[in-house]
Amino acid sequence: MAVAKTSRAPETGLDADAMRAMYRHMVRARVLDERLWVLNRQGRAPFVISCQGHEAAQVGIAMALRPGYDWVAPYYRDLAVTLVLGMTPLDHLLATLARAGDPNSGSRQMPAHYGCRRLNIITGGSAVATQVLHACGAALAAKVRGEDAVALTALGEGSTSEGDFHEGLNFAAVHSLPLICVVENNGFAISVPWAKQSHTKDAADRAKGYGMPGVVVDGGDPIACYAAARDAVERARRGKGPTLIEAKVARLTPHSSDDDDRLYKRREVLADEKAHDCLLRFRTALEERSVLAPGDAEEIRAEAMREVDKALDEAEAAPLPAPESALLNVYAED
Amino acid sequence: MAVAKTSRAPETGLDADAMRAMYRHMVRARVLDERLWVLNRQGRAPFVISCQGHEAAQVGIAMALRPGYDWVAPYYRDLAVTLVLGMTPLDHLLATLARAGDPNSGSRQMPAHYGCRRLNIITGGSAVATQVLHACGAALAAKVRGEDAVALTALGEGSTSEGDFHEGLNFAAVHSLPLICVVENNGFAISVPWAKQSHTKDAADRAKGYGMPGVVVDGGDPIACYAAARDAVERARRGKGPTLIEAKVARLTPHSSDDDDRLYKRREVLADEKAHDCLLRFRTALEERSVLAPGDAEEIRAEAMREVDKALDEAEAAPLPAPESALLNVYAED
Amino acid sequence: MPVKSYIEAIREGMRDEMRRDERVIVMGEDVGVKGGVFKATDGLFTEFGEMRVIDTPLAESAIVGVAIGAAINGLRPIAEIQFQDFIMPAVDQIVSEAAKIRYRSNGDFGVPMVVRAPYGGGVHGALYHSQSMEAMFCHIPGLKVVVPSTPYDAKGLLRSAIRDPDPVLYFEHKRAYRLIKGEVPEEEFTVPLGRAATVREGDDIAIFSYGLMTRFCVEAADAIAADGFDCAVVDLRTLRPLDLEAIVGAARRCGKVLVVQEANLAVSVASEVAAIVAEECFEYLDAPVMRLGGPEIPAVPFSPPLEEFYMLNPAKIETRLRELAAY
Amino acid sequence: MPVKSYIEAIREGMRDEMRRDERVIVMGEDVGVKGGVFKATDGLFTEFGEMRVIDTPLAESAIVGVAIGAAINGLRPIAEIQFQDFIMPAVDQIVSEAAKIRYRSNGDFGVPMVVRAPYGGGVHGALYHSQSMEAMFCHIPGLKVVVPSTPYDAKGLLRSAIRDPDPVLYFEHKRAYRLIKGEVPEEEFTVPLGRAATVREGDDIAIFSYGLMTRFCVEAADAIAADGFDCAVVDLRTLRPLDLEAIVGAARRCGKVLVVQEANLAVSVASEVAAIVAEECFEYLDAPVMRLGGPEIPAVPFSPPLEEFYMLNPAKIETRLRELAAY
Ligand SMILES: Cc1ncc(C[n+]2csc(CCOP(=O)(O)OP(=O)(O)O)c2C)c(N)n1
Ligand SMILES: Cc1ncc(C[n+]2csc(CCOP(=O)(O)OP(=O)(O)O)c2C)c(N)n1
Ligand SMILES: [Mg+2]
Ligand SMILES: [Mg+2]
Repeated sequence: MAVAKTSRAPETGLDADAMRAMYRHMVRARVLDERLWVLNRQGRAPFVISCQGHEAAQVGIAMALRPGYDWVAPYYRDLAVTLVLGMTPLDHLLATLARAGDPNSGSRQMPAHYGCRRLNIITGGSAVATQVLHACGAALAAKVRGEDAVALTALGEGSTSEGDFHEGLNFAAVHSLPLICVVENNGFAISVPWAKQSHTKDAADRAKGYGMPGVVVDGGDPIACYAAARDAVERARRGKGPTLIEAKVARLTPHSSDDDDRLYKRREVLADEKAHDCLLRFRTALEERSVLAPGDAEEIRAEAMREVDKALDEAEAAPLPAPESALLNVYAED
Repeated sequence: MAVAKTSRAPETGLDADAMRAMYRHMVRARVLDERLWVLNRQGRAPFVISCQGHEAAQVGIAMALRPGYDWVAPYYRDLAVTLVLGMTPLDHLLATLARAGDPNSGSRQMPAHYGCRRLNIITGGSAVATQVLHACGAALAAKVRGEDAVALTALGEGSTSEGDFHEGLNFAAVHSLPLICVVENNGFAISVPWAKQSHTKDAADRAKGYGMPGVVVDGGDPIACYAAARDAVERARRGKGPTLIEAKVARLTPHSSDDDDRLYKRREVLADEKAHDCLLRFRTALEERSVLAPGDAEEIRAEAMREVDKALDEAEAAPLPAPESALLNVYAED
Repeated sequence: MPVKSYIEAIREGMRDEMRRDERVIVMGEDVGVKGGVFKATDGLFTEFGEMRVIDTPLAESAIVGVAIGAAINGLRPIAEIQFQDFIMPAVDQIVSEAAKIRYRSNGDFGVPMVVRAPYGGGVHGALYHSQSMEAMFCHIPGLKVVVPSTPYDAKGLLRSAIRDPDPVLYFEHKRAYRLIKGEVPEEEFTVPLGRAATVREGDDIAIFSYGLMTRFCVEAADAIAADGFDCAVVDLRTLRPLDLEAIVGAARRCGKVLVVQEANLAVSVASEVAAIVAEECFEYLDAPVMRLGGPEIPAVPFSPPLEEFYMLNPAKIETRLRELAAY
Repeated sequence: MPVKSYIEAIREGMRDEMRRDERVIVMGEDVGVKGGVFKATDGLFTEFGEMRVIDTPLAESAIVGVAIGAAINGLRPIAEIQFQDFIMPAVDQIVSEAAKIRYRSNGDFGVPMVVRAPYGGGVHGALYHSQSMEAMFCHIPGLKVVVPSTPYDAKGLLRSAIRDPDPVLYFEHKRAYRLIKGEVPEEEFTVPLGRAATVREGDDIAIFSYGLMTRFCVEAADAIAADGFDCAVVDLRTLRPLDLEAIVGAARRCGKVLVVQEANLAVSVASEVAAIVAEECFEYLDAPVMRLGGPEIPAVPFSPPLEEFYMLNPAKIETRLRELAAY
């Protein structure tokens, strides 16, 4: 396919291949995420928490990183981040089905508690915002050793109310750490809306309290997210310190498979969010720019479906952990 | 004494009596504080932590409150705040000499851990910044009951790095609580300078992260401090929410009687701070405005000395607590 | 008497106290419109409005710290921590502040506050939605710690906790919420703090437990009763302060003691009960004081075989009882 | 062998490890130019510079949380908490994160970090500069907890802690800093974690203790030796994991046991030691397992009569030993 001039995102230099890769990652994440819900409704997966509506932000931002070199402390919605970095649908299906081979935690943790040594994805727990400090520490270590690796962490807008968020961003600013903190603002912390979380307009306003740049970006536009992250990463690599990026995103599902969002989220709001689904938006944009030819999108989706089907078969065939293995890895074993 | 026009602080409406009262409180605090150091050097007081250099800010701000109606959660330097509200040198000498009658804590706590039920001065512990949340809670209770009482809390600039500061200010802003948070910025947290505490110019910049006003005020000028506090108190009483006030002050002593500041604070800096001692500044200003006549300042100081002398005699004659009384008041006694 | 679930009893306990005393407020994450992630506060927002049922920002130290300040200024806050696992950011406010405020003010200030939190495993909640972290708080003078095991106690203890002048941590087993049902009178009643309850009489072995495990202990005791062993089951109910008299009485009477808890054993409530028995009942003991609890691993893992491995059940308790009976 | 104070041994332990391994860094409040409020890090800033001796903002959760992240990314951080009392804001990072990271990643990530903090009373430090809060952490699987009682152990245990692949809480008695002196070899040595030490031999009563109290126990044991009672004093040194073999061995040999600690007793290390003895040594015991600790009050009060009332001393220990000896 000849790449027309318009097919290069001008502000970023991203070429058509890169944009197609972006779209492919978004679709993979969405298809996998949808499958997790099917498993949940079938009673095969006790718990699902989604990235749906966050894919554009996650993919755009993650593509600004060097996988396995930079450090990432993600949160439970960051499925698409992990896929961009190199984790696979199989990895996460093993976790969802609680199989021994789950590389995140050996199925000790609930699904969506990401971690991967090989890819420098720092294991996360459930307590929100704690990972911000771990990312600061990873950034500090890189700085102490004189490397130019950066650390990226992500959390929801509600989680910015926690003390650890404050302590981490302040620490990073004071010590000029190579940190990128991404706030994925979907407007709700379970049922609590942003207006009950903060008296500021934007989550990015929090950055002002730390003397660091706070950037608001359209989280439905992966290219804008990429650009913002790339700038922040460059800044960080040059030793110029941390950046806060707020991506305005939508939560297209209830908080998790345990939640019923009808109680607190108006249906029109959700309908509007669905009408502006980032996948639709990006597909349309890429088709308009002829980065995607007619039929490409369907093929990408079909390919993702095949990948997930295959992974699911493999995951289902994989063994559960042995009961007594629960005793292992409390301390380093010698 | 005829009160000349110039003797009324124009922006505040404070009359000459009020300004003299301000000066008197500042002097009482200073004289008492100096006496505590003497006791320490004599081996009669194991621990002293000072308000010296903070008096103007503390007195100005505290005078904007209604004692016994508003709530105050002070910190260990707020000796002058407590005096304005109605505590006495005797109260604090009883604490310093660890006497049973200490109204702050019955000498269970170190000196400078202020508390007074009668005056709504909420008992403070040693962990910094925790009191910010207590003040929020007191403010919330007033709001729930529909009273127009406000809550004021104070802390050092270093303590704004704690998570509780963040959580408290954010909570107060979201719930539009009648809170005034005073940051007494003396440039150091023990040995750590502001530049290692925050990447912002001012501590008041922290307010931007909460969508609340952040006011910087010359902490050496009690009238400016009064004006800032009065505005914040009015705002709070009208239900308009919290304000952060940063008072730029000087720490004229080492951190505490256990500290040696020569290691980390340049002597020229200290000399300069002493040259601009808020007591000198305010005395000069009041004398220039003829609010203080020649000799007044000496008389005020002498009066404070007499008050402290008398209180010290009384405190020394007071009994220590009975050993087994250590067992009391763990839980409410029925 | 109407039969209620454990969570209904808790909800009604809050509701009734809020009707009775307008100083009582509820605050926490998602406690308002949503009615809590477990629905413990369902209906309270509608009945009492947003001034008394407060959705807080996502910040546990603030939830507890603000509740402390509100309690000092005359309210009776019930602070909900969404899962007990997430109480950790509030430990400073609980341990350094709430627990010490009366003491440090020599009695001038008190903190009449309840902190409610669901604890416990067996619900596929994995490491951070399954923990039993009561031990850390039971060490702390100035706190009271309550764990009910029946709907009756849940309501009665909660009402006492709300009326108590001191800070009470009130931990609810999340698996008990809908599993455990029982009779709860319509009339007002309370259950006193600091008193254990003998929920099964017996003279051969004294079993001490609390929360959901109490129920499992009764089932295990019933199972071995067929073989002629008569176990007393004492539900501790309040873990701080412990009911010394009840513990010492039952241990002396039976001469054999098993302490059962869901949490891991090291430096735990079971340790304390065993230590009390070892100190106070020496001449009455016919066997070692035995403890049964979770393994020494950081928390309950997710995968079903691992979770089952962690969790106690009546069969595991029965095995231990038989060992002790045979001693 | 040169004689060093307890704090010198700690300082040299850090210094020697920093010389040996450039991954070791120190971070905390005032640890830099000032060298720490107790001077434990004195000289390190000058020798190793601000990249390895880091004055942090005043935020304990950050101190520990950043140390965790740095440890994950290859450093060996020593995080100083200025007073153990102020570790509470970091409890979430310690208990929910550091302790569980190896487990939750199924062994893929580890946290080789030491958290140092001065604990203990007797220095007019009052409620918040005197606490002994080790019990809360000793409950937690995934943590190691160390409390040295001599300069030799202080240095040797600290070096082991720094080299340990898992998070170690290292608590230093602040009154011991200058009070306790002892021989410390110039050559490199370590003291293994997880091993108690018998610091006084004896067959009549086994005394278990740790930290400054170990010294007081030895003094008390010496005092009653004149009357023919021979007490063993076992310094636990590592409080998690406890040295079961040493505890059971000494308790069985002596048949009488006293556990002594500065902290209040409820749900504490003393509870655990007593429970272990009650479970493992039943047939060897000649007397109730006794515990001696601080009273059940929130912390050490300031005023000298109150502080003395709180604190143990050799005389109080001796009284208890005589009771036990007479049993
Ligand atoms: C410390 C802590 N408190 C409470 C919870 C329970 N909880 C899980 S997710 C969540 C809401 C998070 O909202 P937000 O940060 O906006 O992220 P989102 O889920 O919207 O992406 C809450 C309260 C938790 N996991 N950790
Ligand atoms: C939670 C906590 N951590 C550490 C300390 C020890 N400490 C006492 S005062 C202080 C410095 C406070 O500095 P700042 O907030 O600037 O107040 P200042 O003393 O300068 O008025 C420190 C670190 C403490 N009291 N509480
Ligand atoms: Mg959100
Ligand atoms: Mg300061």
